[in-house]
Amino acid sequence: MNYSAFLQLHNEMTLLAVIVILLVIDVFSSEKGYRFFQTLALILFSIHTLLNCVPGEPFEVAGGMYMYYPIHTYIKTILNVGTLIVLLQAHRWLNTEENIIRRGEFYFLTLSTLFGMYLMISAGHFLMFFIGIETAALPMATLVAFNKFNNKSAEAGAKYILSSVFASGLSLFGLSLVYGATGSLYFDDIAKIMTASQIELIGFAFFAVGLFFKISLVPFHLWTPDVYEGAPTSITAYLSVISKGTAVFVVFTIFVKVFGVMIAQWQILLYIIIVLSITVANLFAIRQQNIKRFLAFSSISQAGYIMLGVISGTALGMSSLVYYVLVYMFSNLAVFGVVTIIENHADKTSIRDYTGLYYTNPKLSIVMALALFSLAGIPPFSGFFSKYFIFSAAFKEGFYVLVFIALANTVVSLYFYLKVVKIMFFNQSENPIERISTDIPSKISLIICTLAIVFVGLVSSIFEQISVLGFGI
Amino acid sequence: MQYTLLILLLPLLSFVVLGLMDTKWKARVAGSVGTLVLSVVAALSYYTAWAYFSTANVGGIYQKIVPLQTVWMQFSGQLHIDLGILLDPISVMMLVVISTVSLMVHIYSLAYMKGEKGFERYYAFLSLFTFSMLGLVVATNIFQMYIFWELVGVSSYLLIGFYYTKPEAVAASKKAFIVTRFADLGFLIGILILSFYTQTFDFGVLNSGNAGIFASASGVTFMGASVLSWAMALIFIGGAGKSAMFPLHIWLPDAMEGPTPVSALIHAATMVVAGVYLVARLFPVYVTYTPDVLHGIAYVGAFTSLFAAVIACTQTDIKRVLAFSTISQIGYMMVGLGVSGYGGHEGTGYMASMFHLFTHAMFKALLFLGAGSVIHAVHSNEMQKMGGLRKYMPVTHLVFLIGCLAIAGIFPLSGFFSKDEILAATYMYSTGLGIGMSFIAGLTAFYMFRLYFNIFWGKENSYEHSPHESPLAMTIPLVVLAFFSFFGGLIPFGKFVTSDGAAYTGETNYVLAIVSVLIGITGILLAAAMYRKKTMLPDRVSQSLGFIYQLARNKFYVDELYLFITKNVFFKGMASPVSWYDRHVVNGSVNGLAVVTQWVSVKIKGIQTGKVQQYAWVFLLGTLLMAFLILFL
Amino acid sequence: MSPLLIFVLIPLLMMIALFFTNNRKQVNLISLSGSLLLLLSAIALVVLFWRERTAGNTAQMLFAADTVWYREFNIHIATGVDGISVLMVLLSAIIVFTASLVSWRIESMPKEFYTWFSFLAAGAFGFFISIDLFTMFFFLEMSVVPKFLLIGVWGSGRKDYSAMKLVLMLMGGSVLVLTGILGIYYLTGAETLNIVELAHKNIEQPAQSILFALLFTGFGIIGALFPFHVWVPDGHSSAPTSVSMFLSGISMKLGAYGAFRVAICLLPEGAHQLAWIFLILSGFSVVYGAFAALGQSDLKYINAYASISHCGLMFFAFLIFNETALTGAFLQMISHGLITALFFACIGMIYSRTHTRLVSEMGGLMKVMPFIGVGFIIAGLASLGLPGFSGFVAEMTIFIGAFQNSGELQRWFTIFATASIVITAVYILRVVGKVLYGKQEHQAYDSLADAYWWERVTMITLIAAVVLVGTMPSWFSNMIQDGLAPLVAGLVK
Amino acid sequence: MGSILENFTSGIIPMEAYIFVSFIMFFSGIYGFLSRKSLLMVLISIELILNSADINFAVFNRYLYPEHFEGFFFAMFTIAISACETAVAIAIVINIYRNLNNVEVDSLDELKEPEASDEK
Repeated sequence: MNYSAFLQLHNEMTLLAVIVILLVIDVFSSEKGYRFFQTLALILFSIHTLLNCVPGEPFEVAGGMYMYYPIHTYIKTILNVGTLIVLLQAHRWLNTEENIIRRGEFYFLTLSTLFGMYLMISAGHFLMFFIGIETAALPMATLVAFNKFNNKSAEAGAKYILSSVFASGLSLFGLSLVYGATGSLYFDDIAKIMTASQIELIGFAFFAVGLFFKISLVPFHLWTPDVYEGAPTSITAYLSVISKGTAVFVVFTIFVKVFGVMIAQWQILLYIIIVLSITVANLFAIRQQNIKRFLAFSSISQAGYIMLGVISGTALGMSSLVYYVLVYMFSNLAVFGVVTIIENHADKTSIRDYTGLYYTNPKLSIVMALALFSLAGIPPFSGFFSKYFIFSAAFKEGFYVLVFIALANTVVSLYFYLKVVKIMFFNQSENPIERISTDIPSKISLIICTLAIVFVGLVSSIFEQISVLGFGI
Repeated sequence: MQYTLLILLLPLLSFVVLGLMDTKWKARVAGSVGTLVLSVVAALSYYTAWAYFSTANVGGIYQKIVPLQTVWMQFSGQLHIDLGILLDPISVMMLVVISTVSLMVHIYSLAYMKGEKGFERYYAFLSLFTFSMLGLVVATNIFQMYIFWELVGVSSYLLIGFYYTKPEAVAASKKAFIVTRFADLGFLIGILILSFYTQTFDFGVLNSGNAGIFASASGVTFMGASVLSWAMALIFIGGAGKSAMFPLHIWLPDAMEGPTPVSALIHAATMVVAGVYLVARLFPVYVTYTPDVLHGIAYVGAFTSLFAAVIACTQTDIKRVLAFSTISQIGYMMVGLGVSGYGGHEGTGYMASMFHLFTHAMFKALLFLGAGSVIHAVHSNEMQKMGGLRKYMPVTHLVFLIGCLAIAGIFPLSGFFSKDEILAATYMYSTGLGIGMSFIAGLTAFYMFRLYFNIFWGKENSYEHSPHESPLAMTIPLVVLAFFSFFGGLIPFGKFVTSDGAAYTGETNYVLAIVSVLIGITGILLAAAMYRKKTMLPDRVSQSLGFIYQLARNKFYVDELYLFITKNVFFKGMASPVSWYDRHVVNGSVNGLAVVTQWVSVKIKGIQTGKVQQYAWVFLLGTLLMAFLILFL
Repeated sequence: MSPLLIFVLIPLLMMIALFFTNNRKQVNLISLSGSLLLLLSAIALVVLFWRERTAGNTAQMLFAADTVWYREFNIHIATGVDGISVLMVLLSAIIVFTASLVSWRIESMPKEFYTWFSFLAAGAFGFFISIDLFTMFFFLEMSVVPKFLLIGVWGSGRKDYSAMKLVLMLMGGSVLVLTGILGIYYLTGAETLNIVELAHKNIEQPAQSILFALLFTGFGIIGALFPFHVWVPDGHSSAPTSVSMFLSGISMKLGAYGAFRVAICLLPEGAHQLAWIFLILSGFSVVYGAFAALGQSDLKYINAYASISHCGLMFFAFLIFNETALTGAFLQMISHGLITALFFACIGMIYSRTHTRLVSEMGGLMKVMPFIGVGFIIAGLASLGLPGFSGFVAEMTIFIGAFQNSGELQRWFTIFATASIVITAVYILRVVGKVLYGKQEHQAYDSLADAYWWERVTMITLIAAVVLVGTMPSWFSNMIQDGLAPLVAGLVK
Repeated sequence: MGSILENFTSGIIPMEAYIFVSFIMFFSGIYGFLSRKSLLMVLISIELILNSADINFAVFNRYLYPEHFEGFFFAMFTIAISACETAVAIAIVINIYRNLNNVEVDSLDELKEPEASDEK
């Protein structure tokens, strides 16, 4: 075997290098040097991000088990930036007394899941894909249970791992059926052999469940609010953006690449699931009082919208999807950033506690409001553009009624996003959250997010870049 | 004759200047400016009349002259709204009437309104009214007329509500505006229908006798009448509103809440005859194409005339008596138009109606201003508070008597001539109607002299301040108007104003004339018998009439009926249910949508139990369902 | 870049400038100079537009510019104006100018208030100058944020509820509109969003009718067409004065403008097919709104329902499909925008003094505040369609135009709609009589101040505009017909 | 050696038998997951599910596509991964035990949809 092929996987390699370096430092560094651990980690990770943001030519490694397309660079860069923002936001939380000795673990686990996601994205074979998905899932479960002495966190971890494994089980079973029918686990080979026979269809249905679980689409979403509520906020952010973003991308590639032959069938499935996801999640979201739970349902509903890009199954759908993930990432992370800051300083996670936030922390509440507007898809914020593109892509393929239903649901989603804005802005509170002086890493993360929310949509070249690479398949 | 534009522009200018200056000028300056402008306007009007009647007669027929016309708004197609000035016998006559009465009122008000708060505003409004009324009469097309028609309405509203702190005045102004507005709705719809079929607004075209333009409208029928008839009837409704024809008369008596000079100007001499003027303006159309409507007008006029005359006999507020008398006299004019034919002898009614309009403007303005003078002295409108005033106010007494004689139709005062012509025309049309009108003439004489005797004769009241003659600024206009009222009848009206523009001299029906005068004298004598001295006779008469008297005294309860309708049908029956419907049903259904969403949200929360095994159940079911769907769909 | 974009840039620059202010004086200075600049630019635009036209430029859209924004979806920043949009820009500029003045002394957070208000203005201008469907929609939706915050933070009464309701209902409208836009984009097969180009494309039936229904209903919600008007009363009454002025003066016009420009002009067949439904709705809405106004006791509610009535007339006129009625509809847009802004300004002034908007609580205010009183009466008279003011011109043009339609339904509904002029008179006079005339209700009202200079300027500007439209209608109708001429050809059957 | 295996498989046990066993394992695993009260039993049930899939892979490979070893490899990797899964899961279960002093599935009910809600 030609080991130099590994050098082509520079994205994975540098990430691995970062992980290893951090692990070594974590284990061996002195007490004094440890203070710079986080700064170092952030710098290393930024370098990794910068190094890997330029797309190259398509290639494949290990006989097609690993395939690279230029669009992968974009989606991975998006994930990198998202992770960076999450790390920035977690900075202060990791400096608290109970976590300070476990920072190394945090970085190690987080970056491991990222590594797993890389593998998922670039997989060309179901084995690689399965390893990736599990590499992403298992450290995630420990991250969810990161607050060891917190009942909620522990419970969330247990729920996550149980659901996740259950999903893997079903998925794996489905995959075994697919294998039985086609005799291969290479994406390309399966696509060639597949005839959409009954056994393949059943296999596909079981397999897809594992991915839908990751994206938390209705009815495979039930774990989401509980886990989001229990997990440490930074992890929730990570889970809702990075994990989900990867999964939707992978769903697209696998559905189109591998199961392209049964497009008619999975479009019907997705049709139903999208309608359910958006509607049910919206209905739940309007009655939430805990901000993290609320964001969980919001993210389920957003996932429904993202799936509109998948259902179209076209290059346009793909670029809209990637773009949507990008915008969604910034918007959602901005909200989570504010939530994290407030949780860290005031230990408040109920929406009602945000009453009159504007009058004590105007900047935070403005950022949050902008992000919520962006999530709701209100111009001139980026969320509007991403929604328009994804609707447009689906509409083009003839999903008129679906688009209309999704659009009608934006009214409901606008309602619950605005409810938060309303609480923050309209009335002053007798017991407000006090003025918070934000730490610098969080500030940086919020500034990045805000700038992105405002400008990503207006600057059309970003979408153009993604769209040029488009499908990449 | 382009200088006629000034007749319009000067009052407008005066309005704008006075309105903008508001309280910055002293009251007297504002009054003088207004009056000065009006004198110029009056002078210009007389000059116009002289110039018109001396030059416009071509081949025995008075021509229509349009010295100015500009397209104000062009619609696609042939329709356009023009603004312009149309001079023909009736508009010129109206110019004279309006500017004369308006000038008199301006002068009169200098004294009458002295010291009132908002004196400047008053003059501004007077100017606005004069502008609007003049614009109305010189309109070249029906839409211009409508425009000024509305402006007249609003100036009337503003002037009636001049004492805006007085609730009655506010209510009266509102009532006047809304009732006339309601009538204007008919006018507007009439215009719409007419313009749709004829594709023109222009009076020149409409009155040209060109049957072609009406062909399409006459052909279409709706509910048994031609569309043209409908249109003309609707237009008449507009006129009926302004001219207070039954049943749209209810605003006029209430309008007496305004300052008395205003009543004289608007509610006696000028605005209220706008309806008559409108019918006269479109007379060729009425008489040629919709004679049925014209007959209707005659009967509406006759009924209104009788109705108002009966009520006038029972009222005690002197201004209201005059108001009902006005309604009655306008009814006369309407009858005159209604019974008229076109051209020559046939057209006597038309000529008579215009003649009566002219004379009535003079003597009714006189009567109102006289009444104002009395009110000024006594500080009350009620007859009971008056009596024996002839000693204190000789000039007023004299001119008032002239006014009463004129309206009673006693030879040789102006009312005799004009009324006689109307009666003649009516008898020509139908004897029954003629007898009715003669009876009304008698009633008129009776109630006018009831008024006269109650004010100037009868028992002398004990006055707190002894009444005194009004100042010169008030008596001069009275005298001038008295002069016109006395001698106005001597004008050979048929030479100037006829239905077809050709001069004609009517032959006098001497029998009718004598009978009419006798009827008038009978009325006067009856009144004298009852009211010259304080006796029990009036009470006895009223008691013996009992029910009928009560009906008439309460104006046949028409106001109450309207109140009932507006309150119960309009407000309780329409507005409140609509608001309720909007708040509860329409709004409720939108809120309901939100409520339903919330409700569903609560209902489905059960699936989120927090039990991981139940989650797995749903998970599994979802998977199986997916497998099922993908297999069988 | 198009020169027209200055109308969007000025408000945005104002926002940036406001960011650096730190006291009320600076805020006022910026808002005044900015809105004045907008007004002057708008007037300059009118002049330039006419100069260009008289010089013989017959292009449908003048000052047109087209920059590709998103190539994949054929989204362009395409701007251009015809006679109609020029007038709309002028209207917006007048209302933005006056509305900024009215809030001269807004109590809380003037800086933020004007920032959001500028943002709101930018959206309106952007909408009127755009000729690209996406950009239009973009600007239309942009107003959601500022509207929500302005009503919610600076509003009064049930502001939370109203702000939410208003925004959600408008969003509902936008949803229908967006579906329609996507439909137009993909179903014409031309894949263009430029409304000038789209006008020459055709969509098959029944898709065209469906899209028309979606778009017209969507814009109808924004323009307060019965029965989608329920956001209007609550929204207007809770909003602060300048926002009320903006909402009914401009926002509702966005709906009407869109209904014509997009729904009717791009889908003429669908429009003809379904006109009868909306004709009945809008005709009904005219009388319905008037009756509802009659039953109200809160000044702002009265004017809100009056707006529903008057805006119904615009939609009604659109569906008549002849040039006269359409001219009338746009005149009505201008006229109603100005009148209702004047009305809301006066109501706001009265409210800020008496702290009540209930008609029954007031009385005899004419004596205390004659200037405001006169303004109020003028607004009332203009609203009830008195000649000399803009309302008359607009309504009459509509009625005449509507009656020229040969359809029985159209003519019957015209007659039905004319009834509103009486009902309007009733409620207007009732309010004027109760609020300004009569006896003074409270002694405390004695000490109330009459209009301050900025309020005077507001009222005089608006009244001047109302009178100008009312006395010189042909200036405006010529402009409108200039814009209509190329559109109407495909519309009139 | 190879021939014995061949005889054994082809002659005596048909593929369907394996599939049957695997399906029984799969569904009993699901049943166990859904019904057991102890977290440990739930984890064991999961193992059953995963193992049934592994059997599938191996059997399909052996019977249908004997020319490659993809299925076998996949099964091997899956076994390793499921071991990791179990390890992590056990760690979390221990953590649960430390916090709650039991390992009942039903005691994981602190996180759920709240009863009351402040609507309107």
